[in-house]
Amino acid sequence: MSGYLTGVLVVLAFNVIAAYAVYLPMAAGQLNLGIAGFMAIGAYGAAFLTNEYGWSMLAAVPVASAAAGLVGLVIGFPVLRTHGIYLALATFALGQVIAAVFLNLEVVGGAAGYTLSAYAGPYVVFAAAIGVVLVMLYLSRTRFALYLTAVKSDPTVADLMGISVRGVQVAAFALGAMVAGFGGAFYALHYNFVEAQHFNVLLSVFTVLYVLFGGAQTVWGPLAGAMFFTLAPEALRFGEQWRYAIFALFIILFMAIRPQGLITTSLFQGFRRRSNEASP
Amino acid sequence: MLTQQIINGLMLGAIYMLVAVAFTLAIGVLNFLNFSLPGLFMVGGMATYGFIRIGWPWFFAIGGALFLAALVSLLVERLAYRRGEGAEADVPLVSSLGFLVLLENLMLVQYGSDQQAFPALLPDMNLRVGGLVIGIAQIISLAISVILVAWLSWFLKRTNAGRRIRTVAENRETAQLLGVNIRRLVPQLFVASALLAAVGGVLFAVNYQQVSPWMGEGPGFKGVAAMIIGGMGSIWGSVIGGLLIGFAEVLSITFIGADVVNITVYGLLLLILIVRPQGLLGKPPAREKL
Amino acid sequence: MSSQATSTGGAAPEAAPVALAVTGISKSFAGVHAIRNLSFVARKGEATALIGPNGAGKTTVFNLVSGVYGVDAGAVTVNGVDVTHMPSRRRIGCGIARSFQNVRLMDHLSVLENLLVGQHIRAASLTDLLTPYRLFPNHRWRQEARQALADNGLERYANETVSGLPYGVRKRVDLVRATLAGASILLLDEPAAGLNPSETNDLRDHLNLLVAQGLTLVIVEHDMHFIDSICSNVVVLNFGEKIAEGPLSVVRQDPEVRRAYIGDGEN
Amino acid sequence: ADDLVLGFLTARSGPYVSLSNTNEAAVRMAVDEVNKAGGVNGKQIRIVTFDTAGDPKQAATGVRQFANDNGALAVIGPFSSSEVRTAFPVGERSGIAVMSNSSSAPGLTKGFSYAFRNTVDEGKAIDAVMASLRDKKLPMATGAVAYATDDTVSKSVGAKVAPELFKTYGVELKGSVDFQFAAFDLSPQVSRLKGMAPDVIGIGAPPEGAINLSREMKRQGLKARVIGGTTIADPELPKRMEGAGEGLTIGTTFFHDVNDRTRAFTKEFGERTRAAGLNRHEPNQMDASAYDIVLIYAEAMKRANVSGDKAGLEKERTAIRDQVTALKKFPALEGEISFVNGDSVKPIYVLEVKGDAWSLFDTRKPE
Amino acid sequence: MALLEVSDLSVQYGRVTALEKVSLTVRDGEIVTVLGANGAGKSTLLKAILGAVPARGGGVTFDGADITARPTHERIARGLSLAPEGRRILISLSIEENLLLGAHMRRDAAAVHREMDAIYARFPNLAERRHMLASCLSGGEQQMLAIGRAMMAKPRLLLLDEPSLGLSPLFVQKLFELIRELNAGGLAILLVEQNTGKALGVAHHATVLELGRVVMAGEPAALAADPRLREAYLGDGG
Ligand SMILES: Nc1ncnc2c1ncn2[C@@H]1O[C@H](COP(=O)(O)OP(=O)(O)OP(=O)(O)O)[C@@H](O)[C@H]1O
Ligand SMILES: Nc1ncnc2c1ncn2[C@@H]1O[C@H](COP(=O)(O)OP(=O)(O)OP(=O)(O)O)[C@@H](O)[C@H]1O
Ligand SMILES: CC(C)C[C@H](N)C(=O)O
Ligand SMILES: [Mg+2]
Ligand SMILES: [Mg+2]
Repeated sequence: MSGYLTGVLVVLAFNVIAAYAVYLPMAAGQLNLGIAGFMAIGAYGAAFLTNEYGWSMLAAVPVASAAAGLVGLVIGFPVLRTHGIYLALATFALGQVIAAVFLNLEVVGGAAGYTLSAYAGPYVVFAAAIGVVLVMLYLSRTRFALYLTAVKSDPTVADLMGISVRGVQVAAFALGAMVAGFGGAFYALHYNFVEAQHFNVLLSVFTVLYVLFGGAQTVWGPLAGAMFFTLAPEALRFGEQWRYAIFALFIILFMAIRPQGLITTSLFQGFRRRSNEASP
Repeated sequence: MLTQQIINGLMLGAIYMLVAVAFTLAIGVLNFLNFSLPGLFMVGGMATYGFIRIGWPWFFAIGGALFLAALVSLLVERLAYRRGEGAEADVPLVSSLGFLVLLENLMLVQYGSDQQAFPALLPDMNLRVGGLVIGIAQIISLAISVILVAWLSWFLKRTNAGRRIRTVAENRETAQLLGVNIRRLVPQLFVASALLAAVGGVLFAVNYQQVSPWMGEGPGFKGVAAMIIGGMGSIWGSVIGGLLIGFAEVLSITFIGADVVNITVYGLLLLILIVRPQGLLGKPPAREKL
Repeated sequence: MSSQATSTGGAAPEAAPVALAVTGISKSFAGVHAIRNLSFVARKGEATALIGPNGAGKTTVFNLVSGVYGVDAGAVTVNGVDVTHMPSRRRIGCGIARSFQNVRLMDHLSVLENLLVGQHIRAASLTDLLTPYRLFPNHRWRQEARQALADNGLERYANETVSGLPYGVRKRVDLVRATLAGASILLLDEPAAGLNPSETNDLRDHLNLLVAQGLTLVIVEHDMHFIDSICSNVVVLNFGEKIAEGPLSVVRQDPEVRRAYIGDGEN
Repeated sequence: ADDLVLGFLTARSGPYVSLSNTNEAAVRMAVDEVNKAGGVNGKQIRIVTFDTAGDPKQAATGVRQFANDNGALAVIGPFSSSEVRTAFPVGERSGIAVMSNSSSAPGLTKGFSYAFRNTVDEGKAIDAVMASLRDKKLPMATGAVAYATDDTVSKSVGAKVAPELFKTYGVELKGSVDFQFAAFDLSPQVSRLKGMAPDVIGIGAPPEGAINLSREMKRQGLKARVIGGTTIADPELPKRMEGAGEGLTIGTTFFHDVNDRTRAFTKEFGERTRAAGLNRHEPNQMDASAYDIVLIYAEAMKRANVSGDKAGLEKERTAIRDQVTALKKFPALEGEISFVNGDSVKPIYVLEVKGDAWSLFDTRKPE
Repeated sequence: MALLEVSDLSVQYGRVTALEKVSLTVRDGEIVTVLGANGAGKSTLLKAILGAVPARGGGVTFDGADITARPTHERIARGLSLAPEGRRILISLSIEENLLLGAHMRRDAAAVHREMDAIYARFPNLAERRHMLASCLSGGEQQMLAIGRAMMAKPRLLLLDEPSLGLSPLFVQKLFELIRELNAGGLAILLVEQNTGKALGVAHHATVLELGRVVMAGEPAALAADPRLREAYLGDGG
């Protein structure tokens, strides 16, 4: 594989993982604008454990992503008191606070960032991303995914159906945080360097963008969105200094033409209908 | 020194306040997390700068910038908001963010990534009273914010037009069924909130004598925080929220250090959301009865 | 109270066991007394009607029984279990399910998926939660939901998203969803509203079938013919208080009931 | 492989464009000069560019591309410290030299053998300023520090470098204030500085920080000499401050008016940037550094007898690294350059703001 | 004179045809009722008359003017008003604000307030709670609010979509009295009802829809006697 392609695919892998981290809570109706904060926890966690305690990657990655998930769990309870735009902004604030805390944590380098010696090569990163996609595909076929949508649609009724709304919401939030931490851990291990400034609002917001762009209705949307957002700027390299302006223009026009996102349920329904007709 | 710091906080808060009111119109009223507003704030400042640079008198430059911001906002309405009708609620925010990126990059191509010096419109834009320094632009922005806010809250509560707006905020489809001309009303709201944001940008530029493609992000995000702290949809809440954020920022710089600014400002936001999700003056959203 | 006499007088010696008992419940909203010291029971395998003028508090009773609000005073017992302080989501596990006056289907889900959500209480284990049922076209939960749709003549809507459905269809899906919880007590809030007379007849037959199967129904409804053909016992509310109780034929003669609720147009 | 390929990581988009997009003009200028003079070992140098947009991830991709796909012999750039942090490990693993023209955070090359920076540590730059002030007996009895907390370089200047230098030079440290990298309102900080009334204020910030601080100092009527290092060495800084920063003093590695060579460079640079339609026409230290990196690589390639043959690519890359490491007193545009632990050692020019221009205050050669 | 003239109106939702060439006339001072099973297209017809769903074909004429291409707000300004299916109460506004919203196009503030008082007199449940948020109303009370709000526009043609839904028998009685009264005052009404008997009782003219098509139209008395209709909509065929 060419070096360039490897580099681009690595970025794609991280974007895919991040997109699913956003997708999980979004499926339950939560707009998480603080996903970068959880990535930071995973990244710094993996960096710290491999650096200071000499842990192997195999141990450090699960622990670091579990740590991110745990923080998501603990913070999820109070934060999920809020809904809608309030929740979006609460998570936004949360992301800012987490990043600011790491920025001031001198044990992990503070503003100077933190270098790692352990290294996860491109193929390890690809495997991690594929793993996340497979797990998400699996989850999307279960009742858990059904309940995510139910809770998003009508929490009051879901509750009366016996669904633990809070439980589902917190689970989605914490699982999303865990996936983010997982991606963050590999990010650190692959690039051998983490800095708090990287995990900023724009990273969170752009990740949300991947999902909405790809379409939040189906489990394939985040994948499609992440692919688009990774590959389009590459394809636009010819645009030189206009590269990102063209990119933005394209986003706007695309969403104007197809506001429901790239991949939608009806896209599948057409397909399903056809296959149903085939098998009576 | 503390008095000066309080003045500093008040003045900084005034800028956030104006942005917060702009956001209140867009988010509280239209239920649209409009990420293009920080961009329009920036357009207010950058375009004024650009027009002045090509030799326009400053009042034409400001007028031109406001006009431009309104125009862009109409495009946002057309391409982001209107098209998103019926799709996922979060969808318009994608393209609104697209607008932010586009505006920033267009300015970047035109003027570069550097912060640019915005010319002083007066020889000294400051009042000096017994060793204290007070920015005139900030006083103007404080006054504009308060007046606008008072007027807006009266308007929304007491007039037919205000009720129409609140109907659109709750349910666009119902509004249409009731004969609200949303094709006219919504663009008007977009223009209004764009003008507020752009005026904020102009005042910012005049006051801090600087503009840059990224100038919208800091005040933009803090303006959102101010709006939420005050209570979404509550106009007076935006005022209080703006001031609170301004003070939190200045006081933590004064007594702790700038490293904790994000922790205190956004921590405050987080705390308020957890303790009182509807914000200080906001009402909890009405819930549909079973 | 005269109603007390009628209800005890009407009870046959082999009165069915009590499925739902509401004792002395009260509820006020911001100083407005929506329910005052209300008591009634619904017996197993019978249909009980809850009627009364608009704003009398019928839906509020359902909300209190299903736990949407907590009561200010009094107790609610479901199949012998005191659920007064039980969180709403666990009450369905005691065998009580409900439908909604303003139909509340989950807009992001298809009709079939709405029904699958309705089954939740019977599929609440971790295994059920994580079984990739969608990979098996004939998974039993799906089979069951499809069957329920077929039974109600709704199979052609199975994969539709619910938002575009006509009101009447939504109404029936809501009802089917409530029955799929496998509950022994169903609270139905105006099930016939918005249905035309022939559809109402179908619904009546369906509900009578459920009663015959031993289900307990509590029905809020303004259609007296409908109630007459299903419910053996009627509880009448006005201003949150019980003003009468008994068989419809008796209750509808009550002058207070006529004045407040039925008017003089109906017989 | 008739050409000797050098990879060039630059930022044509993103937060550093204004500082970075002119670097390419300087690089091309150097390449043209070398090629016109017959090239290196009879071969022409060819540049392959990659736009990182200031993004560390893309910087890593760029190095990968240069190493695996383009058959590059060495890499020029990347620009910022953050990009360097991800680019250096890739360069190390790929066995290709990577030399940054701008990153100035302390210790970035530590632990790497293929990592180089043609920049000086901020400590040395500010040390030079202090020494000059002392030599010229300017007031520096008391001092204070102002710095951006969320930027590596700025923070190390504010939290470590400046306070330590103050101690060395016997300046009484009255206190320090900090601000956010993107801060626009420095009124609370200046109000506090006013209370300290220092003779000198050490600044660790990007040029914007220096401008905003000077402006606010003027607004609140605080007079003190602001001193800083290369982070604020922007040729247009005096103009951008619009009279606010009189007396501001910095240490940097390039000044346009040192000798004929720098003047010729400046002239040519101006022409090339105008022709390319860029916004800035005065070279800054990063442009000069990028120019010199080409010359340094050319020299190293010459000494290593590099042929550019694909077969010997790995060996030749390593040979280039070894030659750069060994380079001493190389007569470059910026002055004589040597490498110690991957970082360059070169003269420092102390500049002062006078009117709306920089003036050369002092030149300090490395001991 | 024909106040409303719907001719060959067709409406489609995606691939679903909801209305196909439906024609219908409402004359000045007339009550016309539209009957039909669930999904027959009754609500769609009302929305199409109001322009809230786009027509695929056909036309709508109101008061002599072709309004087929006019936007909803303009049609309402011309004197149409709808109490919609599902009530569509604005829960974040108070009850009084909901009523005022119905009159948002009117400039005669004094008359508006007189009208509001009349509505309060008719619906005492609303009067008691006038300053509370509409979200706290019971189902039937919300229905009253929706009807009251539609009346506030002071229309020339009132469109009612299942107004008796959720109302108690007593109030259904009162509702039909109100309909008669309003009509006696000269107001034309287009009434969609499931309460077929009552609707036929007040109407001057009736139209029956089935799967988006008009299958019967005529005098209410004639329709009420039609065995097909009796079976399908009066529920006493079997
Ligand atoms: N959440 C609430 N907040 C405030 N008031 C409420 C609330 N819920 C119910 N009420 C009030 O309690 C009274 C009873 O309401 P409820 O919905 O139980 O009536 P209902 O008997 O179901 O009437 P309908 O037949 O019209 O549906 C109403 O007057 C209503 O305004
Ligand atoms: N928004 C929509 N999207 C898709 N299909 C729709 C939509 N609204 C209505 N339909 C379809 O159009 C047809 C007519 O619906 P409509 O609501 O007009 O019927 P109706 O006669 O009012 O029924 P009901 O008596 O149940 O209210 C139905 O088949 C329905 O599924
Ligand atoms: C201009 C810059 C921000 C570059 C800076 N000297 C760094 O090391 O990152
Ligand atoms: Mg009710
Ligand atoms: Mg209908």
